[in-house]
Amino acid sequence: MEKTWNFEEVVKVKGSIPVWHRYTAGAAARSFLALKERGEFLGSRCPECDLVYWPARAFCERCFGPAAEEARVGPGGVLLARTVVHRAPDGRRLEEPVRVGLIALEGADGLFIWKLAPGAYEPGQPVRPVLKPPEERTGSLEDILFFEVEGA
Amino acid sequence: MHPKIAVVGVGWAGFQPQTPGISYKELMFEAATRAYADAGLDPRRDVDSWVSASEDYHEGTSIFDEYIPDQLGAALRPAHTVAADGLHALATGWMLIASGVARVVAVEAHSKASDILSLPEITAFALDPVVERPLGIHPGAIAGLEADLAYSRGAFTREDTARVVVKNKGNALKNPRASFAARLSVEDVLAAEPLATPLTVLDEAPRADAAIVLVLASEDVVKALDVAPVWIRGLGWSQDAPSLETREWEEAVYAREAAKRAYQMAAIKDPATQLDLAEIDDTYSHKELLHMEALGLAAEGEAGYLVAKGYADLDGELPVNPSGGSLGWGNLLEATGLARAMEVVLQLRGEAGAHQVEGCEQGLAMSWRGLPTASGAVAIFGV
Amino acid sequence: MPRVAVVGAGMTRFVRRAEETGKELAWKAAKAALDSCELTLEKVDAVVLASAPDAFDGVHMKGEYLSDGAGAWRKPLIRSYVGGGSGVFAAIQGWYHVASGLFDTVLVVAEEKMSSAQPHPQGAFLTIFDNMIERPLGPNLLWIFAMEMNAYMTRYGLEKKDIALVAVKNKKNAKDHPAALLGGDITVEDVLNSEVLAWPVQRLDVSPITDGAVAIVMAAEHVAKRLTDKPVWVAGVGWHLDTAYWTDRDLHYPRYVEYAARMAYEMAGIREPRKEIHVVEPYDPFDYKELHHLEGLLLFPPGKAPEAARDGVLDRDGDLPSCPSGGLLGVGNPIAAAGLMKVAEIFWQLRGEAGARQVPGDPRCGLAQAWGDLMQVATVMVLRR
Amino acid sequence: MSSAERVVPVRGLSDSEFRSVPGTEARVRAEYSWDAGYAMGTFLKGLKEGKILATTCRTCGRTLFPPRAFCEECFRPTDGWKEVGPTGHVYTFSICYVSWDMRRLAVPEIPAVIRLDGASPGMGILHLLGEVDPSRVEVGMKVQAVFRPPEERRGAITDVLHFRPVS
Repeated sequence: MEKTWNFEEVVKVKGSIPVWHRYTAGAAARSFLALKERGEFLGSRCPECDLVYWPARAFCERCFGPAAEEARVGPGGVLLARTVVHRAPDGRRLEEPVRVGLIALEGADGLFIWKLAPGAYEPGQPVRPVLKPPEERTGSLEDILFFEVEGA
Repeated sequence: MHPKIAVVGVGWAGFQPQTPGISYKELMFEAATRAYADAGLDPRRDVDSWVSASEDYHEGTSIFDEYIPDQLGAALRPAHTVAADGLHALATGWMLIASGVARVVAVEAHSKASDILSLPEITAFALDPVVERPLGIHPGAIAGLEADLAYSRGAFTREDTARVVVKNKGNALKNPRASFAARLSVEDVLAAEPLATPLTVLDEAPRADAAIVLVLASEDVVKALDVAPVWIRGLGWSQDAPSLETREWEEAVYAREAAKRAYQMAAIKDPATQLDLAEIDDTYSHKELLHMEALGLAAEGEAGYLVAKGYADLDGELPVNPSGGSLGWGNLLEATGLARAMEVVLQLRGEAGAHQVEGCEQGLAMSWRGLPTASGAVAIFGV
Repeated sequence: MPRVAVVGAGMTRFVRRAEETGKELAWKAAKAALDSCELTLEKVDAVVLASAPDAFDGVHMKGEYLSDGAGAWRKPLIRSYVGGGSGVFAAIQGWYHVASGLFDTVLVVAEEKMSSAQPHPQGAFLTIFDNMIERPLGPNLLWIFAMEMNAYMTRYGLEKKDIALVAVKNKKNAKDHPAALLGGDITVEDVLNSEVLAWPVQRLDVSPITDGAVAIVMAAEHVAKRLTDKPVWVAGVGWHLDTAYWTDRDLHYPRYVEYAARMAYEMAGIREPRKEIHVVEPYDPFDYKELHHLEGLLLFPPGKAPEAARDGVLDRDGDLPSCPSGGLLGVGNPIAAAGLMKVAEIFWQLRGEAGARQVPGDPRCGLAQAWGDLMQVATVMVLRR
Repeated sequence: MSSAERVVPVRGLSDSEFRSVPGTEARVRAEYSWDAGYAMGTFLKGLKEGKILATTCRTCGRTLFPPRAFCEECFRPTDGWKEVGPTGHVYTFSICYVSWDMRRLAVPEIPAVIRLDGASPGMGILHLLGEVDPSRVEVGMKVQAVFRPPEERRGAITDVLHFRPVS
């Protein structure tokens, strides 16, 4: 069978996956509510492995036991790495690049990636979050506007 | 003692940024036709089982396994897909034969990335919906942070990673399948358009289309065939925490764990001396260096130095990505690992052409499942 | 071939909209399965995972996302995928992981969170159709079932009431299942009077959208014997995938089920399946599918399974109990999890641990089967005590 | 231990709870432009010209429909093209009262598998029936393709509006 040699005659068919989604937060809900209601970073701890997760989790990925104990973390932390992203989520070039940091929140065992305020950053700097005003918070991570250098 | 299982046929199609006028089915058919011809087998008579690697959102079709059988000769046969990399499919094929349920298995993976209009958004759709996606950034940021962390802790330098790009795109000049071959300097890479600092667009493998089929057979079948078998000596796959929060950021743990299993199976104690070549993930330039260390091809903190002094060059002590790697022939999504496996097989057969590594007897293929995962697989081949 | 056993099983309740995330559902089931055989995660060598389309949970590369919930932190994990057939295939995958000699103990997890998909989970099914010549017609998943059911009824001269008995039986059986979403007493008339969705398919012919997870533990013989004095052995496995060109197939008979069954029977040394299999869990997302599958499994001649339903042969205390769990129609249909639930049910039945659902007669051999794609794939596992 | 002890609880939510508990929503842009390829591309272009095309395999002698570039039985490339239809018969059908996202339809749709005259026995295609009273549709009914007017055709399966009974 002959392949198409004429580029003008190439047929393409457009389509999509036209569903959208609603996701429950599960155990992380308590972190989001604490953020919204009290501006707190409330994670959870696995008593077996002594690991503190933020946002909170139902289970410990390592020992598979429950990670149900409440544990307060942050809100400050240390910046481990940073990047300036020059692409929008859809891949287009950004006019104003976005700064993002890899942050070790105080008291948490994992790391957290979030936006950084404009400016120059060096690894090792202490950073702290800036939250939305209480009345604008929705109970999601988006209640955190960005992190900025401590004392800035 | 593990059973002896060999690759007895390879076939490919595509390896272009676009494959216009050819559907994914036709691309698969072309690769499968070549692989069966290479093995001297008739799929309708001689192949017992099929494994294909695919992900729904890369195809734009839910339950994509529906559409794999016909063009592989697998209609009304024991065929299934794995939502995984081609090397996981290869491992699955190995297990099917080792378990005794099949003697000949065809393994397929493909990329029709050029059909996808919204790939960065789809990649970001793999992030945790409540904990990670609200950040709303291009997934390349994860690679940028990882590279920045490596530089700031002194694992290797920005120039070291640029040298990976120069090496791989240079090797690609000798590989007719590599669409992104180029002669570049370190300065060219550093001066390129930024993607997510410190990485530039040249540090990232561009996407491409291809289909790859490998035919595996048990030892008794191999004896009856007129082929030069390449034996699968080791297999391993693993993943670190899927969450960005709790995975290890300084080391490619998935590669280390996968390699540990593969080396044990292949009785490899000192990979850097026992392997003659390695085709390893270089979807981002810094990943090749992290992967070299995790795979034990370089000591911790030495991968950058070794690449700089030519150790991993095509004519170096341990050629790494002599084919040009993904930086040379493209990011093939789920097919990337199988493309690496095919490269190693061709090398061990002595059929790699201009990028042939002289006198090789044992080689490694390694894949990473791409952003945002911490998941990978390793296969060791030998003659 | 080396002997591989199922040594433990656990599952979540099946619910319509789980508050738990998909990871949490997977964790709960996996933990329950490990606890059931007093195993800790560190003793697990590898994990296999099944879950139907990513478009349900709404996560690309769902297998990677779910891996920590499935217990695969720094362990080998592969997610196999054959649509609705995935649940039983996961157990087959667990089998070949162990039978290959590569792993001794494997955790098999199946998860589905269909409720995430909006505006309706059925929307995800639009995208299973051919992207060139079917999706532009706006197809509904019900179309293909309805057309297959019609082809089946037309070929064998069956009536809706012959088929509705299956829905009645399964919902009744599910009353005894602690995980069930939809157990209850309904009548054939209730089915026949329920809302017509896509004739001949009516509301009560169909299993519901469900969230849930199921897990089993599989082990090599030397490990299995240490873990339990009641291992349930995998006697045979089979799977077949038919052509994607489903409109070219005769829909009244599922030949791919027959081929998969023959593969499993040959491995299990079964010559007379109707006599040698004592309890069966055929895939029943729709009531007619159970009958269709019983025929494909060579347990009844083509077109004759409805008679068996009518004569009570398929009842829990009948000669060949079919879906004693309550099946997808009664317990619920979180796609991949529902398939693995069938393997778990056979495991419990053969160990005599099915409680109020226990079939009489001390069954020694059972079969679980799932089905999926465009009426195209069958996965079969034969288990023996 | 009874099986009940291995069933662990989860919390099922009502629809309103489901929408009010903490969580997120996402509408991913998952868009594609699939290469139809040389077999399906030729078929779609044929529709624009009012033709229904099938491919042929010289080895098994079958006329394959929907058309493909390969014969899945013989595992070889197909050899040529043959026009089939526009008449055929209904192999099976449904009368569907709900849309793909489960909304109730005002007018039911009648999807059917139509086996086209000229294709090998058993070869059919999914499409809709039209210009027919749903109660009169039956298996085996002779039908024919109704094309859109030439100026409305786009080289898509929807260039065939539906199949209607042959009068």
